[in-house]
Amino acid sequence: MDDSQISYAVKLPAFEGPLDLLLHLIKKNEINIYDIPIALITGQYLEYLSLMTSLNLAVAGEFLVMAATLIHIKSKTLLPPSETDEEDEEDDPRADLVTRLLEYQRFKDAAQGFELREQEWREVFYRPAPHATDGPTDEINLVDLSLFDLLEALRGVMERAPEKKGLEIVVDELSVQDRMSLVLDRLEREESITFTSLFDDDTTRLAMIVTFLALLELIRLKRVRILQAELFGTIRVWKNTNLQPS
Amino acid sequence: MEEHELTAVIEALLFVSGEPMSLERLTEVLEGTDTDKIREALDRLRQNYDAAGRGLQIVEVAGGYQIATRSECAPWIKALEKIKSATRLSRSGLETLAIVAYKQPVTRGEVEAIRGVDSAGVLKTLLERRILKIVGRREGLGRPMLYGTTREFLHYFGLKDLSELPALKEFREMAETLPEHEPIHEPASELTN
Amino acid sequence: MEEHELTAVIEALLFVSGEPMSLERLTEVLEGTDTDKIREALDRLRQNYDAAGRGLQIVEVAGGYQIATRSECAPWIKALEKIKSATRLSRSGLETLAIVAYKQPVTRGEVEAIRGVDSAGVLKTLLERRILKIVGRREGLGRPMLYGTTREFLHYFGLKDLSELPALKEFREMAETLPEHEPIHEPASELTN
Repeated sequence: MDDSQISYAVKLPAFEGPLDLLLHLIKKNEINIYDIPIALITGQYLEYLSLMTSLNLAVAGEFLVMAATLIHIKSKTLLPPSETDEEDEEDDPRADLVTRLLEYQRFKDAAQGFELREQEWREVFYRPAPHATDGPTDEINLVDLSLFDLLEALRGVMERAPEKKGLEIVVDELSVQDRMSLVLDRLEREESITFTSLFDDDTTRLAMIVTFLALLELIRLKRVRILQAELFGTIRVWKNTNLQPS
Repeated sequence: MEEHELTAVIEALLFVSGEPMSLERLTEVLEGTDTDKIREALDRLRQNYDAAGRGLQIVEVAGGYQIATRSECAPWIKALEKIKSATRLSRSGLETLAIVAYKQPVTRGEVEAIRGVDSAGVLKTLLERRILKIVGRREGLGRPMLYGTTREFLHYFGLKDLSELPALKEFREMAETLPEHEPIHEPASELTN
Repeated sequence: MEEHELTAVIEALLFVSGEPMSLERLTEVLEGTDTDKIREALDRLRQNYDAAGRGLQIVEVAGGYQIATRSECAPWIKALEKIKSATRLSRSGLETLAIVAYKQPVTRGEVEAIRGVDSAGVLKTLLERRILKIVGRREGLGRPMLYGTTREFLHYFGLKDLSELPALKEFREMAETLPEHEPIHEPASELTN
């Protein structure tokens, strides 16, 4: 790791998820949410991710999925305008994302309302329910009973039960390191590979995320570069020699 | 603090404390306030509570002050306790209920084998509350009674039928953070286009 | 029962109950008394508690009436070290809660689709705190569990019932609060750096 990167402390704002981060970027750049400059936002978004990676912060899978989505949208916006002159909002590749952002913003606002109420009502106290008889204190009102209580109770009993079965957890063996070597191996054999082909062998979302994480790491280490040779061309991954691809 | 403010704070403190509060303790909590002033406020509070139509009173017991109900209200308080206890379930009741729900039809012996304690009393309570019922008898030695859940049970938990009971495994998965179980946004294929 | 007697009994019942008392519950306990009369008595009681110099109030919360302290007294109550206010919910907790509150009954997948992040852990925490509960299952593939809010939820946020939730802002309204800007034209060269 670069010493220069450790030497200064960066205070990263914490985000609840990719949508939260995107809303932050939109606000910061004073962007009209209905007309998001996707390249600018994608760039800043990826910068943030690589900053997180360089600070050794865990990047949640969702952030990577969103990165892929942004790149995908960006490649679509680069397509030539459709034959019809009228701007059809339905065709805007950003439309889905905008809808999601607005929907998320609504609940973020609602959450703020809840926070205010929480603050207010935390200042109000009730009398602890007295127990008529000296019975057990952890009685629960039937009205408040939920399936969760039932399951918790069952789990408690089962844990105490004489013959208890161990819980088997299958851990998928996927490491970012492995994926990085795989990508580099392929680049030994081929001059460049397409972005999408990286994911050909990934059957699960988790696998895709790991592959994407590996790619980001390779970019950060300047081992590979991602280039789009021409407008609306295929996105390709190149090994980072100092030679320009012809 | 102004007089009526002090009375208010003391009232809130007595209410929330749940046990007698001594003058010393009140002085401690209301640091900076004179003990005499606190005593005066307590007197005022007591007078307020002695007005007609009050169901509560300030009593001086066990070396402290406490809010308590008036004895005239006792019959209704008893009625409330009775209703409340009929709608409450103890920890052991919940455990027993959980076992019956998931293992039904089940005998008392089987419930006790899992819980490791006598469960006759709890089962009886659950029968009385109509959360459980006898669904038949097991063939064989002693033909023990079989317990199962009632419609009331489904109602409490908002279930349409027993098949809606979540599995223990499902419950464990809820806590897992691997984003594997369900695609969160778009199907995987779309991402790689 | 005379008017002031009824008020007194209700006051004592609210004091003893320790949880919100619904009109139905009160009618049940005070058998033979008209619900309308009980409602009137509650109003009188509430007025009495709204007099100056009171540290307590009658609140209507989680489907019932309950005696609670006034927020002005909070600093002193907190000085009684055994009384603690509940731990605040995290940002993700509040977010998740907001979605469930407005969309209920809702599946985990639906919550995650809106939040864009895995929400299993948060949902579990909210279940543990009894702010959310499982209310059933959605028909269809996988029959995922449905989440909803509890009585504790109403209590925690001081809501009488779900109809008291403020209306969600609409898309358009929100878009107006975001700054308008000319579209920025972007070069289409490199994707990273």
